[in-house]
Amino acid sequence: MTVSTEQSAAVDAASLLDLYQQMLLIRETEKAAFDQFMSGKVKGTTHLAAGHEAVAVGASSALRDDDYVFATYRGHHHAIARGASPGECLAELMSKATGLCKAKGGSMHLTKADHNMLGSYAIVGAHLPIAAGAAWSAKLRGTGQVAVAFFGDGATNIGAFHEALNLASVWKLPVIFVCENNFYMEYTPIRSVTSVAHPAADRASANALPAEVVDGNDVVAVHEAVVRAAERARAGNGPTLIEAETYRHYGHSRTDPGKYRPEDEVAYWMERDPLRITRDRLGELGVDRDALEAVEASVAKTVRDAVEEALGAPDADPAEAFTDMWADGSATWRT
Amino acid sequence: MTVSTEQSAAVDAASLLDLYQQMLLIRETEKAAFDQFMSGKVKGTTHLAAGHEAVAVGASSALRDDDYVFATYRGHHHAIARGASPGECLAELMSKATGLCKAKGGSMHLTKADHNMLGSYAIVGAHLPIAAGAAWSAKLRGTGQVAVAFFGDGATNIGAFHEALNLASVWKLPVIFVCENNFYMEYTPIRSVTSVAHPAADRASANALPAEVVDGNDVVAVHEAVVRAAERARAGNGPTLIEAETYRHYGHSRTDPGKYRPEDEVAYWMERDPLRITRDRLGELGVDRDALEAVEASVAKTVRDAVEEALGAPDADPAEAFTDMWADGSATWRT
Amino acid sequence: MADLSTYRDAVSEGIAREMRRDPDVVCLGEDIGAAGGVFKTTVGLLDEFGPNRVWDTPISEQAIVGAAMGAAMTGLRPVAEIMFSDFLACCYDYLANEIPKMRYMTGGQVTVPLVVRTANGGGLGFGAQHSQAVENWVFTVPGLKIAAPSNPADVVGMMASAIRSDDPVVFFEHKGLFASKGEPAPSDHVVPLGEAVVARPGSDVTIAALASTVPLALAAADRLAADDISVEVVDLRCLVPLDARTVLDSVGRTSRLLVVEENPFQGGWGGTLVSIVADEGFETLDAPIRRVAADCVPLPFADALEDEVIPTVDKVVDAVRRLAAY
Amino acid sequence: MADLSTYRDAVSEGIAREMRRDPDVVCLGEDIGAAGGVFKTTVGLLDEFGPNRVWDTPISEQAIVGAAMGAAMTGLRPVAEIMFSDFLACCYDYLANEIPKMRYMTGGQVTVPLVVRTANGGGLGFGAQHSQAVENWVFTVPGLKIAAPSNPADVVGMMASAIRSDDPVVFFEHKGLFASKGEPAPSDHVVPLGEAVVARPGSDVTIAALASTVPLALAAADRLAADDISVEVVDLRCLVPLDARTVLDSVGRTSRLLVVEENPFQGGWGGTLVSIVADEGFETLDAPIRRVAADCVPLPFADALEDEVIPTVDKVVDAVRRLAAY
Ligand SMILES: Cc1ncc(C[n+]2csc(CCOP(=O)(O)OP(=O)(O)O)c2C)c(N)n1
Ligand SMILES: Cc1ncc(C[n+]2csc(CCOP(=O)(O)OP(=O)(O)O)c2C)c(N)n1
Ligand SMILES: [Mg+2]
Ligand SMILES: [Mg+2]
Repeated sequence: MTVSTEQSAAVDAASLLDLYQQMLLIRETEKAAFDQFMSGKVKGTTHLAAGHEAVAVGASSALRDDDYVFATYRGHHHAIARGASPGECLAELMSKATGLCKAKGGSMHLTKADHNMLGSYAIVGAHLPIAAGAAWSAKLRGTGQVAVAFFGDGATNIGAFHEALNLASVWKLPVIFVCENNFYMEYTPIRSVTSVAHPAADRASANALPAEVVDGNDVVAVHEAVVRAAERARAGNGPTLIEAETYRHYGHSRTDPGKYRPEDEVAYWMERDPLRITRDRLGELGVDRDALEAVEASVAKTVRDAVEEALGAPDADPAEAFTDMWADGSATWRT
Repeated sequence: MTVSTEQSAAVDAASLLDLYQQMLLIRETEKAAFDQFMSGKVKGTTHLAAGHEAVAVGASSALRDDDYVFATYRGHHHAIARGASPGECLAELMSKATGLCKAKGGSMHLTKADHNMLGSYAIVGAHLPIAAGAAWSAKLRGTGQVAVAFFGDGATNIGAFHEALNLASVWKLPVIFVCENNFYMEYTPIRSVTSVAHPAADRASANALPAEVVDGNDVVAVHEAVVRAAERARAGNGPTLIEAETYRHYGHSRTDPGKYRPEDEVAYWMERDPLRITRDRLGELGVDRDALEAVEASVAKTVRDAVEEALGAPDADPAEAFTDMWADGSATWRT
Repeated sequence: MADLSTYRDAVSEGIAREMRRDPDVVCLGEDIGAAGGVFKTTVGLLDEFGPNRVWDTPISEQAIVGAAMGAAMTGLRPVAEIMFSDFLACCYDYLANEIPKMRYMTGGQVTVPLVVRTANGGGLGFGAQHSQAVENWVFTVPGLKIAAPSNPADVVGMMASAIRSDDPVVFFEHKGLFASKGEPAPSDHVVPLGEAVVARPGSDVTIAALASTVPLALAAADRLAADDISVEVVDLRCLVPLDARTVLDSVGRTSRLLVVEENPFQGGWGGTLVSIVADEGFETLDAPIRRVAADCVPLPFADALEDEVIPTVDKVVDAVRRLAAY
Repeated sequence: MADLSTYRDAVSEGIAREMRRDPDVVCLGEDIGAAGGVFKTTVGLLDEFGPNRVWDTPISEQAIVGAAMGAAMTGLRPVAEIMFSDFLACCYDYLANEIPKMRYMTGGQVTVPLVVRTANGGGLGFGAQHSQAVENWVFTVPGLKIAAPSNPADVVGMMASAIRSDDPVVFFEHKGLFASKGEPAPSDHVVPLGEAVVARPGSDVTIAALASTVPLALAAADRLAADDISVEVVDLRCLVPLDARTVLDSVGRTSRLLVVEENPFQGGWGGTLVSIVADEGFETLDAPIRRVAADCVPLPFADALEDEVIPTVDKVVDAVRRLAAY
């Protein structure tokens, strides 16, 4: 396992500003999702990714458009980073007919298949073998595609994680396992139930995967790690494991205030907000306030419009409950 | 992971002769089981452990009588090493009322609970968390007992293996994981489906377990490794993983001739038959032919008598099919 | 009259009572300690009983239930929590192949006195992987006792029986009932497993219900009373042991049976119950036997869609009306 | 007349035919390659199609079925083998929570065209963990098609439909039937999923059977013919889609139904079928509906004990006699 300390290399202002805009779009969408949950427009539950933006945007920007992405129930950032619009995401949360999944999936299952964002999975760790299978398929079809599975620190203690890593390694599959280590499961710190310090990276050698621990709040560092991993994968050299250290700004889900996290710890990480880090670097690169404010204004408008769009959309049609179980569109199981 | 190369230390002739006798008892019982299978007296299937004797006897002789043992469907050697008689084992295989499990378990499920040999499990890897649970119980009850789980190389690629190792490590449980690496699953070599060279030992560091690779055909080497592990466990220092390299003399099960194994490989391992190795060492220790022959004669008689006893025992009573599902002895599920 | 208790609080109360009387009772599960459980059903246990009896686990369902099994085989009475019942699928080998078979296949050498508690059922908009009523999953496997209480007092009383049981018990706590209130359990309250109860007597139609569908059936019975249809509601309480006798006796009086179950129609437990009545109660029947169960699709996220799929009071009222008119 | 084919050979023949017509069909599983499968049901596939289409896997049931799912979502048609159906419990999350829900919960964005093949059932003395008939486990979950052929020609024809299906299919091959012989499948033989067949016409009693219980029912029908009891045997072939219509029509003629199933009575699929007939076929019934299923205990090792538990010709004959005499 290598811990990449190297300052993330130079990146030009224009592309960094673009990454910043994408991260900001996610942040503002998550804020909107939280507000709508509070106002009762979003039912069920949500797991917001505010704080994790650099992982999604850094990784996504390192991938080909046709690469496969698999996310968890905490997956809004990955859906948006792969091109889902804030409007169709929010509509899904608000049980609207225009939702990404026609309001049949909900917050935990955002999916944008036409962009090869192949789903958000709510059984911890279950998608890791599935992502390996997509990579196996890409290998067999010779497409050069890579599959990326994003998962949490808590997923590293479940059996499917081990099975997926071994299969990916022994079959040399073009898959990248990206752990978003935010140091907590739901309310319990990962270190209290895990035998090693780096829950993901310290497990890689057991299945002969190269591993990197990266600053998950540094969008450029994540981007570069994924570029390296994708190169290995496309060159036929098999899977890579990346552990990106980050932090969630909201609680685990719904209205959880996250009181189980020490204040100083929270403060430390708020200091290291990925948006702030990127803004600072943009400053160093000579991007002035006006440019930033222009971006911020346009993102704010996009999300405002998205909320309006979602609120105004028609509710999901109850009849949809009986469609699309089978490939023929029906849900008939007997004569 | 350490590979213990050190010549196994001196052991006195008397105790080594005793270990030899136990191994021979297992070998002869397995031969009898095979003959009875061939003659149609044993139904279903058997997975014989001939070749693995040194693992069972070496480990068992390092344990306290009240320590817990969990084995696999290939478990005759562990049942006998923990004090099950060849007669009650063979009776079980022959569907007799006097069988260890009243003929309700069969070859794959030999259990001798009054000796804390807590079962043979036929779902690969499933017993590893169970053994961890027995160790957890011993720790909570403060008994100083250790739990030992024996499993095959193939079990190291299943999720339960990873979950058990993490839990045992993080809870510092007094459990010893002993892999009987015989280099094959059923008919497929373990190396062809495993990402690392030592399927068990190379996985230990992922959960911060100390690991040793030992010569599984050297009964003294196994004994000493388990002594060290048991000391660690009883001292409250947690689990240990031991990978004992060995080889099966029969095929995987039933009448499998094992043709998928190269002849020279088989020859190499037959040279290293644990009984032969022990006999040679006994010679070096000055034990003469007569002493050996005396042991061999008594074991032969024991097993001959066991076969007679089993053949002569009454068949299992069909009414037993409806007993002992519930603790009250009944099998009633409704009014 | 004592204050009402919530179903949610009854869970921790029921566990605490048993932990007080028996030091061998230990709890393990995800976030059950300091956090008091994600459904707040283990609040106070860590404080009262300490870290040696209340263990937070990693996200390792196989290790949780497997370890509970090993501990149960060696002198403890573990109470394992699987956070959402949907996740029983992640440790199903233990529920299907290990725990229920251990005693039988060892010829009675070993007992496995454990409880697997889990939050079951839908109606909260948690979507396809966090809303299922899966009591039918474990009902397919002989060797497990299956408890599913419908009210706070039964939660306490059945928890006592489950933890004291020398047989393995899967204990379903219904998510939709956590906030519901009822009479608190008297001290030393014990409800034996396998005894159904007539929750409301009636003469025209028998409804057999379990857990969440009991309040549903009672609400329907109220509405139907208005049009002079008298409904008898049987709360099964357990699927194993299954108190078929109480249902057969009730149908003997009403000659009409409706089974209301939250699990899907295909493979739902109601099928087994109906098959018993269609055989042993055949001569008492004056009408077809009907089932109101979840439709055979995954559970959709949107409330309006989920209501289409799971049993509702309207669906029960309609089904009873048609049966009574038959 | 062509030579008879074994059920065992029909499995590899059925897979090979589809692999020839569609290069996207790939196989994975434990010991399926060089070894040709532990039941010898994949013999010849590695030789004919090579290592890029026939993959030996580690003992990782979750990875096997999970990888098959990912491959199915991205353009392939994987055929995954789970060696013994008991081991479906080790990957049950994929069968219960992932595969059957993916299409529905994405609003139809994704299809999962895969087949999970597995050796099912008992009668061979393999004991509690290697003998179960577990078709009821997957029957509890909407979203899976379930095929369980009873003869070699159906194995080939239903395998063709299963592999060509754009929906996930669990394909049960019965261990007890592998050595059985029957007419070989004609070329291009395709049996649609969800069409039951009357395997033997009769007028007194209908037996609904599946896989291993079809030959059992036919043998019983032969014996009963001797005492002038005319039995109609319906081979369901699939549990999903369930061809209830064919059973209802048959009961319409015979007015008596016996369901013979190898899975346990509690939670067995027969309960669901009975509940359909006890509702929609109620008026056609002249006798109680009965089920011959496995008793509700784990499967014991000894043959004499196992025969006590699982359906036998004697038990079927006896049950039909009592129904006919009712
Ligand atoms: C198999 C399984 N067990 C438990 C849960 C309940 N659960 C949902 S999220 C979560 C915490 C996961 O933590 P982590 O993997 O670190 O992801 P994070 O939420 O921190 O992003 C748990 C325990 C689940 N969804 N699946
Ligand atoms: C979960 C599971 N998958 C597959 C099997 C079928 N099976 C029985 S033994 C075996 C090979 C196990 O190999 P290994 O662990 O090396 O043990 P060995 O037989 O060599 O002692 C397999 C695949 C099983 N019993 N359980
Ligand atoms: Mg986390
Ligand atoms: Mg092996």
